Amino acid sequence: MQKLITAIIKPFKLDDVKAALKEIGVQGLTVSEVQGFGRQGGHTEVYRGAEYQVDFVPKIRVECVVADGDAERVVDAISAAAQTGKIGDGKIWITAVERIVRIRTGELGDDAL
Amino acid sequence: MQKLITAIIKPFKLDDVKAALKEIGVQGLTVSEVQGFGRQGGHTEVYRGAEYQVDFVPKIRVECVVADGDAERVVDAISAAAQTGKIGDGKIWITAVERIVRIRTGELGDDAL
Amino acid sequence: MQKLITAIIKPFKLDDVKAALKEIGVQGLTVSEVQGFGRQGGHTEVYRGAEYQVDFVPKIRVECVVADGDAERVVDAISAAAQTGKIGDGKIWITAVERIVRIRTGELGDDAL
Amino acid sequence: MDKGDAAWVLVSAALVLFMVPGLALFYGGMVRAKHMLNMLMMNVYCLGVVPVVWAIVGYSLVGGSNTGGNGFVGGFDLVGMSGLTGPDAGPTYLAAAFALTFAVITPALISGAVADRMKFAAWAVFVPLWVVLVYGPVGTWLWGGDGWVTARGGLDFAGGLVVHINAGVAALVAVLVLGKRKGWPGDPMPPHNLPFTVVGAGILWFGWFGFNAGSALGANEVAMIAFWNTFLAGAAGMIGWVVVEWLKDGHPTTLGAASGAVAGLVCVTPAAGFVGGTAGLAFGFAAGAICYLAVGLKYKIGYDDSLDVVGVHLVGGLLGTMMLGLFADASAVGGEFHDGLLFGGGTTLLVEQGLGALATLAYSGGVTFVILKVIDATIGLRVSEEDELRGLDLSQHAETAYNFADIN
Amino acid sequence: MDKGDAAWVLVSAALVLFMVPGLALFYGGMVRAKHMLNMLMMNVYCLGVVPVVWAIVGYSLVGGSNTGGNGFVGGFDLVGMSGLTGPDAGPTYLAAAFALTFAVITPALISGAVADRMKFAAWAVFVPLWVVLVYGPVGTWLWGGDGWVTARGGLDFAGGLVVHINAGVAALVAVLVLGKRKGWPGDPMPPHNLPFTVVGAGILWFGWFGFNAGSALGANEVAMIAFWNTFLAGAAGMIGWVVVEWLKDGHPTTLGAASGAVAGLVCVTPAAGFVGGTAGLAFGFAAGAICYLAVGLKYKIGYDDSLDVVGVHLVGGLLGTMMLGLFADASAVGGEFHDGLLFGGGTTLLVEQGLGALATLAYSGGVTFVILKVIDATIGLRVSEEDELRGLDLSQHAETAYNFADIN
Amino acid sequence: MDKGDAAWVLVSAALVLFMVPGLALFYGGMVRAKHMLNMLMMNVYCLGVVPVVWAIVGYSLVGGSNTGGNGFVGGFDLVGMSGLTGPDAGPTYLAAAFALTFAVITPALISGAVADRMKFAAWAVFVPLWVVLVYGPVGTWLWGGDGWVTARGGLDFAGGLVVHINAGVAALVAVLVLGKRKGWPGDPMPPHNLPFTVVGAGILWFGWFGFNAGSALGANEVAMIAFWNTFLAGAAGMIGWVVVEWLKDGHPTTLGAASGAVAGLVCVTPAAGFVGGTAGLAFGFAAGAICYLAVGLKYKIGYDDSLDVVGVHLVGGLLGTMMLGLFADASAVGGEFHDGLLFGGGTTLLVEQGLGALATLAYSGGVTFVILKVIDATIGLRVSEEDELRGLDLSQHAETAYNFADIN
Ligand SMILES: Nc1ncnc2c1ncn2[C@@H]1O[C@H](COP(=O)(O)OP(=O)(O)O)[C@@H](O)[C@H]1O
Ligand SMILES: Nc1ncnc2c1ncn2[C@@H]1O[C@H](COP(=O)(O)OP(=O)(O)O)[C@@H](O)[C@H]1O
Ligand SMILES: Nc1ncnc2c1ncn2[C@@H]1O[C@H](COP(=O)(O)OP(=O)(O)O)[C@@H](O)[C@H]1O
Repeated sequence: MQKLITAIIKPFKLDDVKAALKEIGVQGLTVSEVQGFGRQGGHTEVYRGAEYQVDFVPKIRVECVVADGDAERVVDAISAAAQTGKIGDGKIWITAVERIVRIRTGELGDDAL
Repeated sequence: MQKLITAIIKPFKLDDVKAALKEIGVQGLTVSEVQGFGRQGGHTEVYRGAEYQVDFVPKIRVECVVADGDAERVVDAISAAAQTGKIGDGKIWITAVERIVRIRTGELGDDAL
Repeated sequence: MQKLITAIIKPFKLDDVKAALKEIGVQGLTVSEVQGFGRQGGHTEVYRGAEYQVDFVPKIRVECVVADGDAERVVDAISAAAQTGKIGDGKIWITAVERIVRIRTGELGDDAL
Repeated sequence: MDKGDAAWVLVSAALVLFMVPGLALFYGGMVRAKHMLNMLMMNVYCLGVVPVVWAIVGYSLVGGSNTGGNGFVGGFDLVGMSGLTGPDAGPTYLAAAFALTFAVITPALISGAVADRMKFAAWAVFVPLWVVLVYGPVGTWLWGGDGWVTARGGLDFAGGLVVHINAGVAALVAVLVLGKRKGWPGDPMPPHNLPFTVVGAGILWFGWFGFNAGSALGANEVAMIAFWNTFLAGAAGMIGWVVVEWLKDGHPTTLGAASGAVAGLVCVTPAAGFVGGTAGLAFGFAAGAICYLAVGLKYKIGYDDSLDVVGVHLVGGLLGTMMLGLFADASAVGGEFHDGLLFGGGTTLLVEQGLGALATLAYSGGVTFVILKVIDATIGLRVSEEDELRGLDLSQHAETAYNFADIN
Repeated sequence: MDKGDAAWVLVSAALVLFMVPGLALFYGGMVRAKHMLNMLMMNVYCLGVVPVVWAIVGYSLVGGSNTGGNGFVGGFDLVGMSGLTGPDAGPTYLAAAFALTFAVITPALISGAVADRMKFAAWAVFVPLWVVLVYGPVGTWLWGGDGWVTARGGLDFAGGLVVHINAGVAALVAVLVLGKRKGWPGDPMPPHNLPFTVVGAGILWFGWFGFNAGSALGANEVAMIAFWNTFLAGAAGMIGWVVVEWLKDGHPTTLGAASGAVAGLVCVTPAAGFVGGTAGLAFGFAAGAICYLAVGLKYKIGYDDSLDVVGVHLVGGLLGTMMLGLFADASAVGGEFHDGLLFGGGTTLLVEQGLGALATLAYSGGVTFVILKVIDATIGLRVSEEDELRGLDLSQHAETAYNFADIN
Repeated sequence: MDKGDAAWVLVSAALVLFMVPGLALFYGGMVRAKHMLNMLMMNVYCLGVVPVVWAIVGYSLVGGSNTGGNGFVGGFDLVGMSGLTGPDAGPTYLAAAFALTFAVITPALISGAVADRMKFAAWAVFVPLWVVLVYGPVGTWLWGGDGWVTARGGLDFAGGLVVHINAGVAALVAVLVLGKRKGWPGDPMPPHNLPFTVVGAGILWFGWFGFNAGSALGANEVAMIAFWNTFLAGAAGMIGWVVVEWLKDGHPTTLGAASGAVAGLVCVTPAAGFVGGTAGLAFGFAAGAICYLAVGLKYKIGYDDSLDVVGVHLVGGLLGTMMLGLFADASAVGGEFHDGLLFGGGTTLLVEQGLGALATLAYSGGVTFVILKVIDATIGLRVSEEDELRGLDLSQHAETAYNFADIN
């Protein structure tokens, strides 16, 4: 069994997070651009005098499937690398993966990582 | 334990869904732009006489991690807010979260929400 | 109970994957653009003599919720359609869905698919 | 025709034509992405249909002999460009081409008001009708052989009345007839591509030199002065708008800078060849500040003028037309016309300017209303709610503006 | 040289140069995002290499004294701009610069056909060879001292033969030699940025006034008439294309409007200074409708002309060249040339036009074929399949066009 | 004033104005998306504030009578355009407008260096101060009534000293005072929209014909030669840069092509009307190759010149100014000035060119430093780190450049 680690982080922390994961031996991950809503609050834009409240803040979602035993370590690495201590640093959550396949080879489980 | 609620909704319903979630006390969520394929069907574009069938429809994915006990209420709120009654309103699904961390503070579980 | 199948594939394989899923009766799916990091390696860009290493490769994430019994077949179909045999073909993973709702009708479970 | 004059008018006509894609970008950048192509199309369509109408009948209406000499409606003697033959006809073709560029851009201005909700088929019919029934007559009043406004002493150097008030009031009528966009004013409708808007404004400014200085119809001293005034008014318009919004909203915006420059250029249009010195600054500052305030009116009064054609063109055009009643200065430019109030001419010119403006408001507003009602009753003016939501690009044109994701 | 004439030719040369980035945008908007920069680069590269070639040998080939006076190949007396000194040489420099702009844009037109699959190194070699070996001679036939086509009475005002048929047939040969893009015609290859295409078309139209009216080589009556015809043909081209596609496909498209305008402008190019009245409308309507139909041929016949250079430039150029055999009207413009069939000149001109067209098709097609085969045998013409899939921007230029996501 | 001359100068002034949005796009495409509007705004703001300053005092400083006749500082007799009345003043308005366009674009050039980190309020104050205190005097040295550099025999046709060295050294001082961008040079800062950069370069080139050939102040032979040289140098600049980078980095890039063309145009600016034949190619090739190498210096020396204003404008301007000392050729253009070293004039001109360059470096560098220090001590020059990270568009202008996602 594997775990899927999903982290929502500040965009400018992506490089640090990637480096930290590489360092602890993670070999692959998938990222996407998302918009976050939370305590951090958004900003106001003004167009020809009309104010327009944007509640969403750009974030990056990092997804990484890891072997069961590595999950803890990966969460810690992301957490350390993504932390600024200011509001909006984001979340990391873990869900269980029942099966994983590497498409190229058909390898399953930890071999697919 | 927490639940991850994932909803695929019509883009113009995002504001309503956000408002509905805010009202029932949800403090954070993450959204992303996705393309949906389903019953709704796509559209046809024409460029210099060449027809080009687009099967995908723009959708918004809303992800929200909530405390176990809130999941039901959150699904209902999204459902009510996102419904138009027309084909393509989307889906909501729930998966189990094993662990969640707030990066800023290291808080765990419901405290991280 | 349903399964959520998540596949990370090469963008130009999307059409094939969609066709393969359609063929085996899958009625809906959701796709998004993501960036992958893995064995495949990225590329180098040069701007006014300054080299700039891009580690990420564009990928497509396909998400598909299916009935428990169909999961195997769906994974196989995606796998077959997305395979080129070259590095970077991507992964497919399965997670458990506890509940799924069709927003339009409120239908639950397999009926919501 | 002097070849230096010819060279300048040829260039000016090309410059004004180039304003059309400029306007398309300026407007297009402000709409949401799903309506982008429709906005571009409404503009470029004017470049397609108006020249056809112009060659057949439009130019005759403005440039032909006055029907019955009453100065209200133009003539029909140049219909189909008849009788133009041999090299001597060259200057007439040039005059027709230069005048045509104005007839193209004037209806195009209206597109910004009706953005995001008008059936393209309705627009396709509206433009030629409006050019013939509204633009033609109003053009005759000022620039035809013996136009009644000009005959009374009213002034309009390059189109304060004929272009901006004319298009501006038509825009106001159109948004009242069409109704609001779904969701306005509650839903956010931010611009989707402000760089386009900025470049569009740059192209407009560039072209406006042809518009204003070209209206001197030669590479003469009046052209030089008009060029100078155009430059100053665009600049002061930008500064006026940005300063006021900076004080009021807390930020100097790019959209404000672009809008202010356009407002200043609109305002100096009727006056460009009739004032001297630094008067262009006055027109610009006034327009920048006042048009900024005017665009807020729509929220108070409740008409959905999508891209502020009323606030910028109607208000800016009226402002410039009336300010000319103050600042006109025949000696500064060596012309023969009534001086404005500030230059010892008393209120005569002010009155004539007001009269011309009122007549334009009434005529253009009224006829535009009738045209739109007829179209509404036949073709229908508005797209369905669903089409509006999907976006006009898909529903009207079966196209999408951008495809950044490569999936093959 | 009259200063008014000089002013207009200076401006015209600048306008035609500006068509190159316009063409780059027009084409670039139509390709997929991953090939965007390559498309831009193929165009702007012409602005780099052709002037160098032109100063060294190209201008001499077209503008120099005819070699042996046979009217087939130009001379070598102006190689390296030799002998041009003192202010009297000014007009020659101007003529060289104006002619140069045509030599830049003609090969650039071909880029649209070979889009998305040609090695940049191959293009880099192709362009200077083609300009010297193909453009130079064909230019001499029409515009050199005693070009044989002109000497026989064939007409080409601003480049129907020299520019559009010439580039169009080279484009056809090139796509046949290169082969289809991977996935064509099955895979969708929608335009990635239609606003760019629309603005590009606007810039092209703006510049086309310099192209056509500038070809009168002065601010004279012919320039005025050519300006007028250019205006009408672009407009009617748009309307012609849009009306036909609206009837046939159900929607009036933005891409259709832009394409139709370009088709109309192409078609009137050979004729702009040789017809009068409203003939420009005829050229435009015909081109809009026929080029729209012609772009569909590639699917039937099976050649992958990515952006329809054949459908628009070859077909539009042929159409205009032959229509001139019908519409040429010496008295309308005060010129001395054979009248067309409709103006009492019989079939003489039609025959000469056809002869010039055939010669251009044969010569340009043949030599282009040889050049491409030589390049293919040495450098190789096509990128690898993998490079094609990754996109030519990354594989040829190590760049990406857009980076909208800020990650730092 | 001859009408042909007037036509050309009118057009040229419009063309140079159009360079400002061109420059905005050229630069804007190179910054990251979150700073895009700020880059555009820094440029268009120059179009707003400089004309206002110019009408009030700037033009007098350059175009007025020399104060005390010392050739160092201009006069005050034209303050507020006083005394200009009647049609005879036309040419003065035109001269003021043409000169104004140069005063607008020169400070705009500096914006590329300070990109992504300067408070807009600081820029808003910097520009008018710099125009009055730096541009005014240096302009007087060369182009004022009896400028001391010109009086000694130094040459600057269209702005090698006054525009490019002047802006280039100010840019260098500015980046040293401002400091590096957060993350530079470690973090990747790739261009966000290279198509904009390419189009911007195209607009710049188009406008540069007005800049250089317009500096002949008439549609005369010198204008024709300057046009030709401008064409060749832009082309050779592109080829020079692309060839060197292709050899060195392995790829010919679109950004390189655009940059090389601009470098070539910069380099030929001081020389455009003073050299003939194919000398333009020499200026272009040299600039393309050398400026390419020069932009790498910032990584070695460690100054963060965001968009290479130093590498392109300072280095290119110095190169052209000194090369003119070699290539100036009075007989080629029928002028009266010292010939360059290669044309038998010895080292006299080289020395004068060097002297002018040194004086500009010292004066502009010094005064720019003082202005910036004063602004830093009062308003503050830099945005906060957080504002830099969020992007200048949001923090300075409360706007975002792009909104491609439609959510309603
Ligand atoms: N309950 C949630 N479910 C999903 N995503 C969340 C949730 N709460 C916050 N997020 C994501 O985390 C980001 C940061 O959360 P925020 O409340 O702003 O600050 P912090 O992480 O410091 O608590 C949000 O922008 C959002 O993307
Ligand atoms: N099985 C599925 N797995 C994942 N996403 C799905 C699935 N079925 C539908 N969707 C998503 O839900 C959206 C709406 O589905 P659709 O079948 O069009 O209409 P409805 O929600 O009314 O049944 C789709 O566009 C797609 O994004
Ligand atoms: N552990 C992982 N977690 C999440 N996504 C991964 C993981 N490993 C790889 N991926 C995704 O799969 C893609 C392909 O992986 P890669 O290692 O390049 O090749 P292959 O699939 O052939 O092993 C990556 O670009 C990334 O998007």
